[in-house]
Amino acid sequence: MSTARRIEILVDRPLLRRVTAAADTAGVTNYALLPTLGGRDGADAWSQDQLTGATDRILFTTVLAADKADALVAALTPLLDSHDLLLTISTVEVVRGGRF
Amino acid sequence: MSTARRIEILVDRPLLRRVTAAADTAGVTNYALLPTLGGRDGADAWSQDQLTGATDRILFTTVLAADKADALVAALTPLLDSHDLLLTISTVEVVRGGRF
Amino acid sequence: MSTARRIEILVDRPLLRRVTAAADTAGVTNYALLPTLGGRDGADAWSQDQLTGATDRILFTTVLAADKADALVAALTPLLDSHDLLLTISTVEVVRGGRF
Amino acid sequence: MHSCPHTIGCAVGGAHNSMNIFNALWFAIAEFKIGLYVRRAMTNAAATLLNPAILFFVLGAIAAFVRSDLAIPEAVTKGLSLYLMASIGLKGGVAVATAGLTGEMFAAGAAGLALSLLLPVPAFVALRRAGLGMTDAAATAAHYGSVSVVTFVTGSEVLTGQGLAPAGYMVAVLALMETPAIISGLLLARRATSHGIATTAHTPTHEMLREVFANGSVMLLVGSFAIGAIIGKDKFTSIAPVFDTGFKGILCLFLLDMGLVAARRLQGARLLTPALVGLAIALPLVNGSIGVLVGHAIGLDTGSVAALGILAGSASYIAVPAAMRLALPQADPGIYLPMSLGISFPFNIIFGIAIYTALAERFAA
Amino acid sequence: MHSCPHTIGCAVGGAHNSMNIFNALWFAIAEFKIGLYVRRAMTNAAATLLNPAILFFVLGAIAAFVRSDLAIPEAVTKGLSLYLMASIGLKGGVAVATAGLTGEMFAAGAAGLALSLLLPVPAFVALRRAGLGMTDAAATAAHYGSVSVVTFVTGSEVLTGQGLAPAGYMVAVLALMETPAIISGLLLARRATSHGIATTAHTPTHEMLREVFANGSVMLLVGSFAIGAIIGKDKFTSIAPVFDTGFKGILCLFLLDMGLVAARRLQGARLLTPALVGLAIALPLVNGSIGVLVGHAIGLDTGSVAALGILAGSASYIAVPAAMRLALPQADPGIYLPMSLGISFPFNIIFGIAIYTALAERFAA
Amino acid sequence: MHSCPHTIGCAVGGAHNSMNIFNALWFAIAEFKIGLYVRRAMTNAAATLLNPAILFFVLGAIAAFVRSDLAIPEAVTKGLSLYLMASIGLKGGVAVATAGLTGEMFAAGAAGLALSLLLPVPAFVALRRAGLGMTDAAATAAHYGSVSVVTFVTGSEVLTGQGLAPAGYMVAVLALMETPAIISGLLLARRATSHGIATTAHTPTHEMLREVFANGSVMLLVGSFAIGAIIGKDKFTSIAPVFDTGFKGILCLFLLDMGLVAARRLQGARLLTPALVGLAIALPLVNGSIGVLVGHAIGLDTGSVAALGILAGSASYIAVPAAMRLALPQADPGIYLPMSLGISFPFNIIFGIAIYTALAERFAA
Ligand SMILES: Nc1ncnc2c1ncn2[C@@H]1O[C@H](COP(=O)(O)O)[C@@H](O)[C@H]1O
Ligand SMILES: Nc1ncnc2c1ncn2[C@@H]1O[C@H](COP(=O)(O)O)[C@@H](O)[C@H]1O
Ligand SMILES: Nc1ncnc2c1ncn2[C@@H]1O[C@H](COP(=O)(O)O)[C@@H](O)[C@H]1O
Ligand code: NA
Ligand code: NA
Ligand code: NA
Repeated sequence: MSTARRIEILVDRPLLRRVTAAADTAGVTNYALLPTLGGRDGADAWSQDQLTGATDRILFTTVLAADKADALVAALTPLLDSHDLLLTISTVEVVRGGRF
Repeated sequence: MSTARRIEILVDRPLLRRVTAAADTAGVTNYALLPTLGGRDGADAWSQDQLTGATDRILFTTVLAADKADALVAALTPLLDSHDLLLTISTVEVVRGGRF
Repeated sequence: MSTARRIEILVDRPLLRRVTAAADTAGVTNYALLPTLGGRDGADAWSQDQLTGATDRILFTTVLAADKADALVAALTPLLDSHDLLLTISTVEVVRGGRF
Repeated sequence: MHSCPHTIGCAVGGAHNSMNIFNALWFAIAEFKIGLYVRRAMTNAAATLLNPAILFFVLGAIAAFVRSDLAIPEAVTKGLSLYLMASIGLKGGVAVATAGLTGEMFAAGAAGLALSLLLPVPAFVALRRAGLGMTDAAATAAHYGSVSVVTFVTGSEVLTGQGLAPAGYMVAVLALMETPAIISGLLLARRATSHGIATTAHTPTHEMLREVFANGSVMLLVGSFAIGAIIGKDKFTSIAPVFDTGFKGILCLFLLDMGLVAARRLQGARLLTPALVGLAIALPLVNGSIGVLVGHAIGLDTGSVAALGILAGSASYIAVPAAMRLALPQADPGIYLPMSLGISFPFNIIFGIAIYTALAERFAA
Repeated sequence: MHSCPHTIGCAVGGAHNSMNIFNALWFAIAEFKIGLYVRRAMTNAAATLLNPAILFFVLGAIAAFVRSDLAIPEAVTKGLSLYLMASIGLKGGVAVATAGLTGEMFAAGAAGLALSLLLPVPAFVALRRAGLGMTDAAATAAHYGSVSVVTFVTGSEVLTGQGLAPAGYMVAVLALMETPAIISGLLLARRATSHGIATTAHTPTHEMLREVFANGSVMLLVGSFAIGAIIGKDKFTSIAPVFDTGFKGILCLFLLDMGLVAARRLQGARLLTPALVGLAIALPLVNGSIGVLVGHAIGLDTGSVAALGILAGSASYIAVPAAMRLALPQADPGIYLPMSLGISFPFNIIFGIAIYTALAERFAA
Repeated sequence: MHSCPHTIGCAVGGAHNSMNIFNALWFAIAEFKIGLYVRRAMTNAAATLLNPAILFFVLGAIAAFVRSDLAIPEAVTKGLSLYLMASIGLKGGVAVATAGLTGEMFAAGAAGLALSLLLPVPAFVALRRAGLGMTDAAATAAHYGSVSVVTFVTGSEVLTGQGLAPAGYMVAVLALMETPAIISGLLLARRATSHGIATTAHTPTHEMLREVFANGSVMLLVGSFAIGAIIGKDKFTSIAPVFDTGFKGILCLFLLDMGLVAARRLQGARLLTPALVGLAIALPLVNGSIGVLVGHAIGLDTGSVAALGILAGSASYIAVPAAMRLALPQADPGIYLPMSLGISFPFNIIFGIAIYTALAERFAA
């Protein structure tokens, strides 16, 4: 067993391409995208929205080594600021962590 | 960076309104709802169930400051008891945590 | 409150039955399956894929006591090796943890 | 071709593994023999079983029992069920626009309301005798007071194919019968509570009322019915290719899925005792017979009498389960869903519709 | 039957709670009275309201306002909208293949392009006056320059039902009008930025260009149009049962969902002022009238004039919102979505189509 | 209009970037010239390319190559594919009910079984020569032994349009050919394992057997076929509006999606060498020719000969990939999916169907 970082970002669907591009830049080649049904963000309710695509959000999630995590956060910072996104980091144990 | 709490509750779809109402009560205005495909809960298998709506479950998830987390847990406690729900709390680091 | 382990495995849909069978073996009777929209895994992009079923992945997630967690990891180890899956473990606080 | 009933019999038999299947069969056969209408029911059942929609239902059940990975996406299932409701709502409304308001219509509505409110009571007593606790018995009884849209839809198709199309207003009766049983179920559970045996969750009353009156399927049925009544036969022709001509084909696809759903629900069932399996067949038969009797008593036409029997005999799997999950969380879905969806629903599709129709014809004769 | 407009009026009224509804109504009524075409518009509106598709829209809105749990899965909604686009694209292409290329077609295309590019400018000024910030005003203005596919589709159905089928090439005009307004909106926002008031996100230009030109709905509309033009009338007959005969019925189901979506969007709105509500009705009326004038000026047939009015009067809720979310993240979707989807869209469906048609007929007379 | 083949050529060419496209084209052209049936194939291909369903396939591919955000929800894709299977199953069964059991039917079934079992062997040898490891070669070979439902469906449409409708029992042959190739692929991989080169995952045998025999698409095809055979022509008429009249239109929507899927699969491909690209075209041509030869040898009618060629030439993307993921996890989906879905599938849709048909006609002449 070894430890790794788990990063999650709840991202507007129109911005998804920019988040995955940032992952590319940071050399992050493992991630998973989870769908959401909706939620609230301050005053606004948002929802799964395949029709307009505007209020749909996707949970970008990745498990990666600490140094990669730093690189990803750095690559994403401009986007986090301009589009007001929240990024969370937690530490997890990994079984079969040989790859980290 | 700062730390925050992440709370998750796996909730029956018919109860969802009551969970979000509890979030309102606790002043929690940021949350995301994730769909599930199914699972097991003791003896019962449950599944995504848009037809009857009865066995569908949704993952309510929120990232919030520690004091808000306590308020949310308090607001949810009656529901956790009456409907036998499980609530998990973990600590996460947050980038752009100015809002907490 | 008490603490518990949260285990997550991102599993290819064709392997799902084998993962839930391992859960049965380990006596794990509570788990939830979350859908994914897609992602990347090294060189390969994968996606929600109801048509061929081959590249669809599902997030198996469970919250359980530490000893059960060890049993589940043990039951899953052969599959993790043969099918190159990643398993993450984290520690969470549980409200209404009487059941653990 | 005659192997089909056998096939489904084996398939269903394969499911309640450790349960006493003979017990269940005994109930079925005993009930089946009551009355003089056995032969007609048999003929009807054979005709029913050659209906493509029913055959797709059987195919779905078989696929589930051999643990095939055949699966229809939930979104598609839901979409098809909305289509079916809009379609029968519209057709019912158009029929009423053509026929005008009649006294029969109000009599049928009142009868439906009364059946939905009252049928849970004897069901509750029987379920208690079969060993269920107060809350489980109340929740399950509510299912049998309410109705199954798909059973009604399939029954209408079968009746129409036999020249016994039920009156258009029966769709409104269907909508009326969806939710009153929820109230009865909750009252039964509360009565139990006041005896200190069970506790209902503190669901706000306005939540429950919305669940009951703004229920999605009720809104869609009533709304489409109203639209059908407003636009009438002429304007309906432009949308008839989708809502009328396509109906039987879509029903096939939907029943394929319902076969999968019903059989999988039965496979997961671990809490069903032989007595409960028996009741999941006996309650439809008794309620359906009561429905036929009432329909005959208030003077409906034969098709509508059969339809009221089908409604009374059917058990809800849409409005009621979600309401029970909300208001009676102690009630175990592992009991009421396998009973209503896993046993009573297929029983009604394969045998019940034919039986209630035969009974209605016998009264008419 | 005449209670329908009232019903939706109440329902919509029930939503902007604290907003000054009289203000909004005043706008509507004042505009409504302008000109001599009021009576014709009223007759058209009554006919529109007896259209089953519109009635389903009203049903969806009512269900949302009584907070029913009626819901159509997103995947089904998306599937239906793709079907509608493929269908109108094909039918437009087939019509053009039959009629051949005409000068009118290019004139209409150029007019559509110009309208999409220019209409955001006065809208921007009006929205600024109504109190919106630079970025919100620019983003919202872009919506009103672009078009709503469903409004066009519904309008075509209504026009065809009145013997005023628009020309086939209007589908191409629809596709042309989808995205230029996005560019106008961004230019308006950038001009604002250079004054130091707002900042646009650093979206790479090639991202934006793809958003604009490889937009999914534009590709599908143009592609289906091309396919229709290639295969022509004869080969279309084999797929006509799905893309033509089924169209009106599918439109009913889709508008049921759009009623839910529009009304829910309005319920969540907290940022709308009376002035914005008024503009969400006034902008369609003004833009729609401009569209009719332009269409008349370039010599289109009456149906196509009405269609250009409907296009100009409609507000996007597909291509534009996603582009704005990407390129102008500071613009609040809580403003532009309730305005375009929650108010302008239902207004156009229920009243606008009838008004622009009446205006087009008056010019033709 | 003649620019369409060119368009898709460029689009596909745009994808395998760094691969040697000339190599691939050489293969295609060389094969294409063999035999005297070139001209007929060209005419057929032109006719094929004016088929609306094929044009929608091309549209989907173009949208993917310009990186449009056009997307069809997975649930809808799955729903449409289930519809297509139910529809061809039913129609095949009805045709067999009308024609009765014939010796040809069993000969065709046996031929299909043999082809599915044996075709992976030469494919395995060729793939090894092209540089693939044991496991990848075995997994990929299995795909080419099995069949593509959509290629068959599209081919049937094209053949029917040319007055060469294949016999109804060919649907049963399709179902028979789905899974035996999986067993061949696993045996090839195991033989490799016993030489110590690759290891197969310890998948329980009963898991594999269910994968093979209770496979969802096989169940649905066989089940619908049986239902069609049971109900016969008369009872089919009531569901024909959905399962027959609507078929071609639905196929258009499905192929639009398949164009997107195939092209996106090719775009993501990084592991394809020129030799593999060549094989992804050569294997269909060789297998398809073998299929035609075998069909002719056992004396089938021309349409069925062509259909057997289409089946043999097609490559699975439903039953096999999921089975390989389970049983041969070391095999890289980045090889077998781009080959079968990204190259062979579009090649067959656009050229292969026309070629196998021309070959079948030549033999018949
Ligand atoms: N347990 C997990 N929880 C969340 N994400 C995961 C998990 N396992 C894998 N992933 C995500 O999926 C990506 C690909 O997984 P893998 O191919 O197994 O390395 C990982 O980089 C993570 O982003
Ligand atoms: N990384 C994350 N993981 C889980 N939930 C998240 C994450 N980011 C945001 N959320 C949820 O989405 C809500 C809204 O996000 P935001 O609008 O970015 O604050 C948050 O309050 C969380 O509940
Ligand atoms: N907050 C949560 N986050 C992730 N998974 C959860 C959560 N709550 C419940 N689950 C999963 O769902 C299963 C069933 O939940 P329960 O029936 O409430 O014990 C648990 O064992 C977990 O695997
Ligand atoms: Na009932
Ligand atoms: Na406009
Ligand atoms: Na093959």
